[in-house]
Amino acid sequence: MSGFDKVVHSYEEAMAGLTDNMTIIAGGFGLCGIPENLISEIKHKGTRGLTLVSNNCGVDDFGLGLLLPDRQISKIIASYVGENAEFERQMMSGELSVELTPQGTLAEKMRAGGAGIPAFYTATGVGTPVAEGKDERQFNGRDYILEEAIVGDFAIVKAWKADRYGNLVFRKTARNFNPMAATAGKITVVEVEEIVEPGQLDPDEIHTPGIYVNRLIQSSFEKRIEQRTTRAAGE
Amino acid sequence: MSGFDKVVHSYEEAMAGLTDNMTIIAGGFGLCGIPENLISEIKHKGTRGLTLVSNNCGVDDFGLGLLLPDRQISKIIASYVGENAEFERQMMSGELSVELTPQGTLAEKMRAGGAGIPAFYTATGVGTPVAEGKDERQFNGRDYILEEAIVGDFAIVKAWKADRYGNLVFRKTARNFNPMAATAGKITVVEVEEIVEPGQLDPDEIHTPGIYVNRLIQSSFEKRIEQRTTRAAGE
Amino acid sequence: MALSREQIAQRVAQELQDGFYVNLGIGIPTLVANFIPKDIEVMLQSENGLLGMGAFPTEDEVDADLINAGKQTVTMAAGASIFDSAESFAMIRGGHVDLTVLGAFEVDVNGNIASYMIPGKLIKGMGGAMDLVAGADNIIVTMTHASKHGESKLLSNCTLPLTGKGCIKKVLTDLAFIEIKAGKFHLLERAPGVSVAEIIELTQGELVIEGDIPEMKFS
Amino acid sequence: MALSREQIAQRVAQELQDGFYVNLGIGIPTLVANFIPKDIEVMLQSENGLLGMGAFPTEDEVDADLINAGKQTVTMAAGASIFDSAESFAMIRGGHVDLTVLGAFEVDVNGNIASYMIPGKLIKGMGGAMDLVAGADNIIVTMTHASKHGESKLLSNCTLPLTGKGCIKKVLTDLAFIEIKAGKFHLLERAPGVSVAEIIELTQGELVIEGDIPEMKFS
Repeated sequence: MSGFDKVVHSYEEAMAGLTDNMTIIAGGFGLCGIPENLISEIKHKGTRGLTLVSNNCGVDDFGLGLLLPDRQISKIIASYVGENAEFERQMMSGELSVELTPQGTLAEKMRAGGAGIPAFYTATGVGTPVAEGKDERQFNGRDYILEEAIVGDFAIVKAWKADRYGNLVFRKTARNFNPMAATAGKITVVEVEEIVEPGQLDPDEIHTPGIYVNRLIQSSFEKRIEQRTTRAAGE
Repeated sequence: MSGFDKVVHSYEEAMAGLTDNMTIIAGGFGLCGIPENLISEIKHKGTRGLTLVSNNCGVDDFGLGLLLPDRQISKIIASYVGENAEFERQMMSGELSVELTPQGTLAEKMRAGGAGIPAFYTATGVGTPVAEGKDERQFNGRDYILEEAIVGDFAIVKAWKADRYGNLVFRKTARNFNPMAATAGKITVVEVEEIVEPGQLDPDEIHTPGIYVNRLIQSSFEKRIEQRTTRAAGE
Repeated sequence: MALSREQIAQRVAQELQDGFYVNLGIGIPTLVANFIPKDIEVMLQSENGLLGMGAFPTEDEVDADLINAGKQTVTMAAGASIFDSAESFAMIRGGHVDLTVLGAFEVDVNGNIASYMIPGKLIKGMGGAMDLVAGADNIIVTMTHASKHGESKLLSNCTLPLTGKGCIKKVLTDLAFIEIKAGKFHLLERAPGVSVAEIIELTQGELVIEGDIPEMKFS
Repeated sequence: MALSREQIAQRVAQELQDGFYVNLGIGIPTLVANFIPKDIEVMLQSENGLLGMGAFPTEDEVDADLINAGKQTVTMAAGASIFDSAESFAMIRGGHVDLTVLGAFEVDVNGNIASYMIPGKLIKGMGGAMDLVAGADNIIVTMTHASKHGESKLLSNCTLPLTGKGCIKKVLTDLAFIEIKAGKFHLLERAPGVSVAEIIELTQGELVIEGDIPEMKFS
């Protein structure tokens, strides 16, 4: 018996308990390191009225963009959006509310949410539309604004490898927002390429300790590339 | 030519520029993962009036305790101190000023110092002597106090391995406060057991990127154990 | 009869559940690790930066780079992870640890705890205790019910500087298991052979006794 | 004659120093990487979580898990490190990056920059730009001096929503290299063959001309 075995065997089980109007924090940057199958499950489930917290919102037919056609997202908190036409249409028509948040502030808000820090000061956004309605204060003669933490009902995360206890290792820049997202969900669901036994990952090399992970599922991934840039061999 | 080669070859060079009344942030927990040779160099140098930021202050004849006999420390910011008689004597007589800071708050203050976050809210210390003189504020009905970041003129750090560019890997619980200390020094000096060439450390396994490191020196370490607890073999 | 240190630890261990992440303070709390029920698994968090603390090492296994928050040499269990102290307290402050067990000098009816400082006498510091009591929802305080001189440690108001305010809900002493709710102590269980009268005698803060108070079981 | 995009990048590259950690924004700034002087080394930071960005990959090397902040597939240089986005912006916000180069729609005499939004037209978001301009001490903005319609982008007051306030000190346009100090633009260099008069004509904010203004050199 081990209460630490986080492995589930179906996507239905992975996203059980997700209901309308919840907040979901998603890892990924562009289409890199996104929890693509968990997103598909949300599409399949048809959950609506969602608040999504994610750096981007995918493209028309991949990633979080898949949740747009059925208008499942009512609000998105992101740093850079609009890589697709349907997103722009919904935003312009007011069907979709967008809260633009600087990328570093967004990452830190997720970290703060997981770390029990309700708010922090940052110079990012001072004197810009981002500062509107926020407390301002000086430290050592410089102006800063107060930014509050974000916590999600669910966090959806993509890692490379995990052990059954939910200890996670990310691969290259697919790490991005995933470790912070993992800490900030009341229920954190992680999909990975490979699951190994506890003890097989070097404790010094674990990026996210299993304490943050509630459910773990193994799958395969399309890993679509947004901007395929190459050089000629030998260049 | 590489401006990224951080390696220096003497402890004198490693601590060059340290002068009286500076603030030093030190990694280590108890005697584990402390920059023991850098501390010895500070003792040797005889620098005085120092403000030390470190979780602990060593023992009588090892670690930061070495800086006590010549009264080199005028103030220490720490979470747990007094493992030695001389410390207690200097504190009681007022020769040494002590600012007790909760361990998690101390770690976060160092991180904030390195991350350009001048202050953050935490529930730690609310209603205790730690809250005195600090701003209090409610978020979601709970009380929090405002804690400010710490930055050091120098940070002294002990890592396990490094490449010449200052990318660091720590070993087991000798990691502790070292990664945060590394980010929070205007000049960050790191001593390590082994230096390898750039490219020899897996980029996914680097704990501290070289951008935070100014000087790097290779040495050997005593690694004294404070509480040697063992079980009988086969138990 | 009053519980021994081991019996206190043993009773606390009954509160453990399979899959709990647990932080055990120095002293009696550390002993809890010796009484984890055989049919469950718990993972021990050590706030210097280790999740999945194992047994003490054999002489051959001793590693100066692997210690717990009490600065003792330890080992790692399978599935352990290492992290820095900021991450460790993110875990604690963020409420991710399921149970925290720690000692105290005093506790009061409002859930206040004093555990780190006796002005003029003991001023070594709070270590991680303030973060632990502020971060955890589920805390058990272990301590003797009264001082050697018979002075109660369960008070209407703590007299020593506080470690945390309004954060303690459960106290296990050598005499009783007590819950704190709505500004009062509530007696849940008594040590085998200890009478309710004895507990009342040694509890300075208001103590509610409802119905029959069962003896603790150690089977 | 006005500089080409490549020439702007080439002039910016002259500001690089051996050992600089540099963040290059999307567009012209990205081209700077092609003009790094042979005798120095710089390390490129990509804010999604990579320090030590290398060249584009060959077809065989393409890895969906390795992209830059522009979402392009890239490689890693020797000595590269990977980290999460919170760490990446800790690095940026904490002032550890030596030089940031980024584009803009407008810059004004007070060092304000507008680069992320045209109300009613372009509202895709600021990405990491606000963090970059708030975090760096040393920023070079690259842009065309004026719009296609001849409207100056160097203004007395930015008209678009700001990306950052009072943070820009250097601007390199297709016509001029300009420093911002004490509420004024100061002309440092002009593009080869471009007269001071032309620059004055296309600069709406107050421009200080002191002494002879040298031409940029590209040797």
